[in-house]
Amino acid sequence: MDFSVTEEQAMLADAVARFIDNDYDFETRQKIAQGDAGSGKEMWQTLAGLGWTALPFNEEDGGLGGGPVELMLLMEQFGRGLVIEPYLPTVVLAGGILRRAADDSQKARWLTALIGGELQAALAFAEPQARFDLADIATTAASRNGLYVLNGRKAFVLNGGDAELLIVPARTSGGRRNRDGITLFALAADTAGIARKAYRTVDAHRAAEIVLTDVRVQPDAVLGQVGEGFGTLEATVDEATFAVSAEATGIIRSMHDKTVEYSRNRVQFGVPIGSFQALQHRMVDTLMVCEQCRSLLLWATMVSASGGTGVQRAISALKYQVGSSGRRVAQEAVQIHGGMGVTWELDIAHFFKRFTAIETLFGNSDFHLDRFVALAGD
Amino acid sequence: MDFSVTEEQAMLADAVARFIDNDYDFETRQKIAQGDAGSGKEMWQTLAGLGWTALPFNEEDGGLGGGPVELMLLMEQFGRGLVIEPYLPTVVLAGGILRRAADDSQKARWLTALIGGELQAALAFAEPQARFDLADIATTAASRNGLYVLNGRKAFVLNGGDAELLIVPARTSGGRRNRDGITLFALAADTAGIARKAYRTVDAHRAAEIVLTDVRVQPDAVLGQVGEGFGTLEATVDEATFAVSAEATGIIRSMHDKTVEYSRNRVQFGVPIGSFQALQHRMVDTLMVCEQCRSLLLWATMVSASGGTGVQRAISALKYQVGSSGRRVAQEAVQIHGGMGVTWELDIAHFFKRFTAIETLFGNSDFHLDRFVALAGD
Amino acid sequence: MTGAVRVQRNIGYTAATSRVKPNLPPVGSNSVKFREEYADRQTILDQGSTMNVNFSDDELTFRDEVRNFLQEKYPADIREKQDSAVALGKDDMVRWQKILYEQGWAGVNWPVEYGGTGWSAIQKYIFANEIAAVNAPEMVPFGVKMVAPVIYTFGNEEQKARFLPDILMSNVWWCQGYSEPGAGSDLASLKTRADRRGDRYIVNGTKTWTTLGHFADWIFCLVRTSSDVARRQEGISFLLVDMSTPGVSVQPIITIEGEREVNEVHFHDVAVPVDNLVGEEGKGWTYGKVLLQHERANIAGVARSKYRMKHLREKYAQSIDGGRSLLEDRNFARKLAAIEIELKALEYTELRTLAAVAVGKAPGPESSILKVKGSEIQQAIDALTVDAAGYYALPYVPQQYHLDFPADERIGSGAETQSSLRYFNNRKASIYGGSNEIQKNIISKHVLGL
Amino acid sequence: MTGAVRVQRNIGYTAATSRVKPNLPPVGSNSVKFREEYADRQTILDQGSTMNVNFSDDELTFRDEVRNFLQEKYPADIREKQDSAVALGKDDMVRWQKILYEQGWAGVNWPVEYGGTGWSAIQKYIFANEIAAVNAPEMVPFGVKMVAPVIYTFGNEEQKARFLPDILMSNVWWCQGYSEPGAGSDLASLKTRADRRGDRYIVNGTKTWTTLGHFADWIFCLVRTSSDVARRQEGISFLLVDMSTPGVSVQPIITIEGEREVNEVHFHDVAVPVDNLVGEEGKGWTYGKVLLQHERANIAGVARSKYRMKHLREKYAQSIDGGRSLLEDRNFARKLAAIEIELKALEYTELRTLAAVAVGKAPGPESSILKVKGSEIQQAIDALTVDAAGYYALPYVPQQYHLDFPADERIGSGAETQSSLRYFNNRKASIYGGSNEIQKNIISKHVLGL
Repeated sequence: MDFSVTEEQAMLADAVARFIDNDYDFETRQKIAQGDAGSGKEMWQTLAGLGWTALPFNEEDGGLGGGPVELMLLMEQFGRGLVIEPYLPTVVLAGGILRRAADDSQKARWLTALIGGELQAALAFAEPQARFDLADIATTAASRNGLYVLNGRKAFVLNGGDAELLIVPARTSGGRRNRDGITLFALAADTAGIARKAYRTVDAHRAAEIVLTDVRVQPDAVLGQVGEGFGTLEATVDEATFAVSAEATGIIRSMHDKTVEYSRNRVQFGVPIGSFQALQHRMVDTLMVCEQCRSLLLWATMVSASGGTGVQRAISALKYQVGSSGRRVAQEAVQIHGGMGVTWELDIAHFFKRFTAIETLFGNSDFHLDRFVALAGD
Repeated sequence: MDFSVTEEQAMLADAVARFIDNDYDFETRQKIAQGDAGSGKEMWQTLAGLGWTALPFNEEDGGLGGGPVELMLLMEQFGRGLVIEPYLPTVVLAGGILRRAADDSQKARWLTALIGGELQAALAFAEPQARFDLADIATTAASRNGLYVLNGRKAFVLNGGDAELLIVPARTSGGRRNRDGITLFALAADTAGIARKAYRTVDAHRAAEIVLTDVRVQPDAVLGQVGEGFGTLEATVDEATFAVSAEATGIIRSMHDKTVEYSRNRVQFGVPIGSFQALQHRMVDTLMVCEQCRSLLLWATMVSASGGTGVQRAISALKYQVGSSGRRVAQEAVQIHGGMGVTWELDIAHFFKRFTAIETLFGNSDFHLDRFVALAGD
Repeated sequence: MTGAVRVQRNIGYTAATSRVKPNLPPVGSNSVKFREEYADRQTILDQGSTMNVNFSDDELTFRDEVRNFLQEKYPADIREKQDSAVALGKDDMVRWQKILYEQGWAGVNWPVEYGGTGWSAIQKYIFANEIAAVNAPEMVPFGVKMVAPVIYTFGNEEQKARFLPDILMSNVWWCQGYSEPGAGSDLASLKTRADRRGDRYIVNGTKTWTTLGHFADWIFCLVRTSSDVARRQEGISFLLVDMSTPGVSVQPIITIEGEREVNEVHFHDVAVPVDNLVGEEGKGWTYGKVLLQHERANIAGVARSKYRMKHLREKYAQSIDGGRSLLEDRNFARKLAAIEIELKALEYTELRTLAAVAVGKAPGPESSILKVKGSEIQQAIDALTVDAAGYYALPYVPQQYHLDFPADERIGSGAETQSSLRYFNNRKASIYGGSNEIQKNIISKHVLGL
Repeated sequence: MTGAVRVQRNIGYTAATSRVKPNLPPVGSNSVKFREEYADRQTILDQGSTMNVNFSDDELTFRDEVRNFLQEKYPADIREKQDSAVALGKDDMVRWQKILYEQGWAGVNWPVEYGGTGWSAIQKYIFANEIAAVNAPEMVPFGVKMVAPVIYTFGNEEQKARFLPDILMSNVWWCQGYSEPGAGSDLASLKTRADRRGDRYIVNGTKTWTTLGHFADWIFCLVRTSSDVARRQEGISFLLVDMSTPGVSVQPIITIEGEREVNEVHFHDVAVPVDNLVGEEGKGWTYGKVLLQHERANIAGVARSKYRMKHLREKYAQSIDGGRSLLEDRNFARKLAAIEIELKALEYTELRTLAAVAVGKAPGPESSILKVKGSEIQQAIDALTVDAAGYYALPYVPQQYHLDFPADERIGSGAETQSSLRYFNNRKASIYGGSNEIQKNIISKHVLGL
């Protein structure tokens, strides 16, 4: 049993923390959020230059061989900095599929550019009717004279508007909600028949609704085995769930810290509001939530890093806990900030919105508590 | 729409309130609780003398024709006084069955004595395997040459040890959990084959486990129609659920009031603990729970008094709300009383135990929220 | 004669009075306490009748009258906007309020002498429910519900004649000037000064969180007319200001969800006639507190919450594009039920308060309970609506909520994508009008006596 | 050289360093903050290794050693009592603790020089889990966990030699004399006086909530040796009293569930040799606080809670007399899961604290978090156990929990009827050892700096 991070890991976290402090303060972040592009391409180049787009990939693929510990450290800091760069969709989601299922030629075509920061990507993990069920896929891929023809609708495709690579799970066999018969396709976003309706999200990220109409692709677009894509899809979304949970842990810690700080300086009735016992005890409650979430994040990281069984269960436990108890931290932070907490001007409001989006992302707290129950107890 | 109580109803509540203040203070109650008999027979005579054992019965049966309003007013005060007399099992449960299903000769045999305070009774509404499912009845009543032969086990029969009349639901047909095929039997407690194991309950009431072994009874012991007893059973237990919810509303109000009072007088760190804002806000929360429960009790009473549909749903809503939100009041009351709150000496501990028993009685909060969901919307 | 016997005679039980326990003492303090506890119920009562949840014939007649009115007079275009989550313009609101005025229903809580309805508590309850049931807009509160009661309670005859009719007719749009930057819940710390110069006050300072101030013609303010006072609550006056007066400027504040709803209002050497002072100079704090209690008594929003719950249930009873109905999800159904129950309880808590008001009691500190529980329930509904919308809570597409926007191009079904914006925006519900913390302080002090 | 580049070299990423964003500033305050945050994790680390949830070979070996010991040495009769909810007698507890002593495992947290184990944080964690996994009793804390640390930290050599061995060997039963009637959480208000008369103190006063005081041979007390002080915390001394001394009397306090667990201890002119004063006169408050923090660091009770959850799951996985298994009830399963998750989190919060202690940090105010969360979780398990038992939570039949009581005559299966008694009794968990309110004040002041 080992709680330690290596020197390299500690330095990675240091580097990300410095990046947030020096190159990604709230004003910069807000400027990027206002800009038309999903993110400043220059900023994305910076992330690539720092090596972070290479983090989770094998060294033979040009990656840094990072694992759950590195991802956790990076995302926790990204949460603190409210980073809106498309790291999750490009590196964790699309990159995660490529890492797990792409063959050498597919890696050569997509992964090298992705690691280099020249390619942005997206994974279409949701459909309008599916809610949070990854296997609920109505999009079909029919094999017709040597080609696959895709038809269907994809919902809330993160970074779907800016991505040059779209990874689309479609059904080559089996009925809806059936885990068998799901095949993963790597599509160039400009392929004929792909209609994308891009929009901003409430947390200043970007996503798109995508309609596929008779989209024709060669068999070499298939990632992994035909009809056996679900395992890859689920493992990748699990990792992304872990990543946003780490981000959310960073967010609630920041909200808590900023609220305590605010309560020290904010004077009402002639005294700092931090001197009111009712608020003190509530801020102690939110501190305990932060510590409990941090502990569970540690556990889930250690379980993931150790591989073996129980990883899914640990991730669902983490997502549930961060979502359900973290909501209280987020709401208390706004409440204790009073009127200022609901203004666009303060960062608290934007932390609150990002946290709320993460609550829903990849299944809300109820979904993950049920999943935790359904998975066999350790 | 009418919120008013009549002069008679107001005076009934006055009379019960006076009875509690003058003849049933905490010391008296504790003496009765220590005594071997379930309650002082003399005290039971007093209740009968005040007319309260006659309250819910029709005037032609020698009753006072009281309804939900009267029952609510009485039980709310009984809650305030922590009354442990077997009013619920004798008058509301057994009496409720007789009121609804007994024919004239059965009324003559049982009801007159019950109203007069000479007869105590019980209803065996639960079985060991049934949890809160009233229809889960494994006890059988086989018809054999003109007699019924009962076999089975009944659990947690309130007042079952002291009752002279036992009303026993048994299965004359149908499978377990089947609502059809349930028949109600009125048995003299001394009938051969009835083994009773009586015990005190944690809230100083009394109950018994009952085993029926080849208990032979005449057909005239059947209350109502053979195989059609469930409706009567359910309606009676619903009324009892309403009654204990009213009692619990009285209990949490008393616990709240006593806690506020205690916090005014209890000095710590040189000031009354009621001056600590953290405690103030928590006592405001418990006040709001009390008011919300009182309001829902009013609603359920008005729905019951108006008859028609939605009565069951209203009662489940009430039981859920009083149980789930009232638990917080009870726990806060003990917590704010500190060490004294967990001593046998103070009444707070005994209010806490009675409230906890009511939480379970006739189905806990989870059970009733599910029931509320299952019943059609109003 | 003992109470026990009285009970029995009154219920008509005469048999065996010999068994009555002798000489019970006379009615004691406790039953007095009892009568107080139940006093609120005694108020709406016809003697002899007893608790009943059904409407009387008169009440049913009134309900039908309201329903018919709404069916005939509630404008179709406004209804369409409301039902498709399209924001109403100022003109929409004014038009609707004038229709209510024509019907004589603008001054629901006003005394009859000033054009009020003179309705009973139950009638007000029925009216609020029927309005909400068709999702019709409520009256904008600042004029009719907030400044008017202060004017007809504390104003002089000239002011009543000058201001009340235009408020009732929605000819003049009012906004509120209470909060100030940095003051937050500490209202009494206000710094806006009104210095007497002859027959005018010269007003300088800034008010904030002024809802719809950019629509307003007039603003009612708490201003400091004297700083030479023992308590900060003294030296505050209640002043009415024409916003077209030179020196008044309005700046937007963008709130969390990205909309302009509130404003900062700046006063730079604004000259206000002393005739615009309501009541006595220095008594403004008292008047303002009365106003806040009236505000709170109306703030629970039970009828509106009932509509939202009904809407939520109906929307998600239909299965989503062939997916299962959310109502079949036990967690969701239980959450929905738990809120419904809490809301039903609040509905009756509000009725009990209205009943008390009906017999002349001012809405006391108990109204703080309505404010706290009301906002808690509204925010619980907000959160549940976000849960229900799933991923469609997250797109930020306010632009698609216009009548001319093609429905089939919309993202999400109905107003799903508005759910999170409402959730964000409505965090204010537990902050404004005196934060819930302030309400709890009030309840603790004035109800619990701590 | 910039941190970014360092990161890259260290991870072995050398390609395209030309693309590295130039001149990042040196490590700033923030990364220092980061290092502090993670410091607790750095403590149990062998450099170069990284986070891993699995036990190392050494840790597995140690775990097997503990398991073998428990299999061989944990007395069958005590196990039977524990597993059938029969209360242990004093002799049972002493016998078991002497077995632990024989094994050298009585002083888990003691320094090796006094006979402690010198175990690592992980070893202590493993030991606690294995003990709980077989439901074996914990050491009674008053001697080995509470007074001993004060004696070996602040006592003189003579006292260490005189008291520590008997504590470790469980030859002497200790109890705690801190609280006083009416003092509650306000410990410093204590009134028990110890007046110096030559070489003795004359002790007068009353201590309360003295757990198992009726078993005790000695009591450690906070007493007032001087009332002529600036702060109430001064003038308090830490005194050891032989309970057989004339003038000491013990009276039972019956708690909510009806059992005798705590007592009042009265002191009437009790003569105590000055040799029994620990440390300096007047410094008792400081010593006591250290003790309380040690107490809290042990109070989370994670291992015991894990056992109870496992037990609950196993018991109700079996269907009840042909009824459905409770685990099939989604509400129950979800409640169980929610507690499991909170408990897993607390397990890691505790490990982080132990890790900090392992590198010499005293268990600081953070230990208050363990106390609060630990008691919250214990009480949640208490309540869930009552829910699970249904009606069988309600019979009051403590008499049936004796080995000679015929099992088939028992009411309820297993210890169901004990569930409510435990729920009632354990409300104390959030009250004693400094109420959770006091803990939150401590955290607010010393962790949040408010």
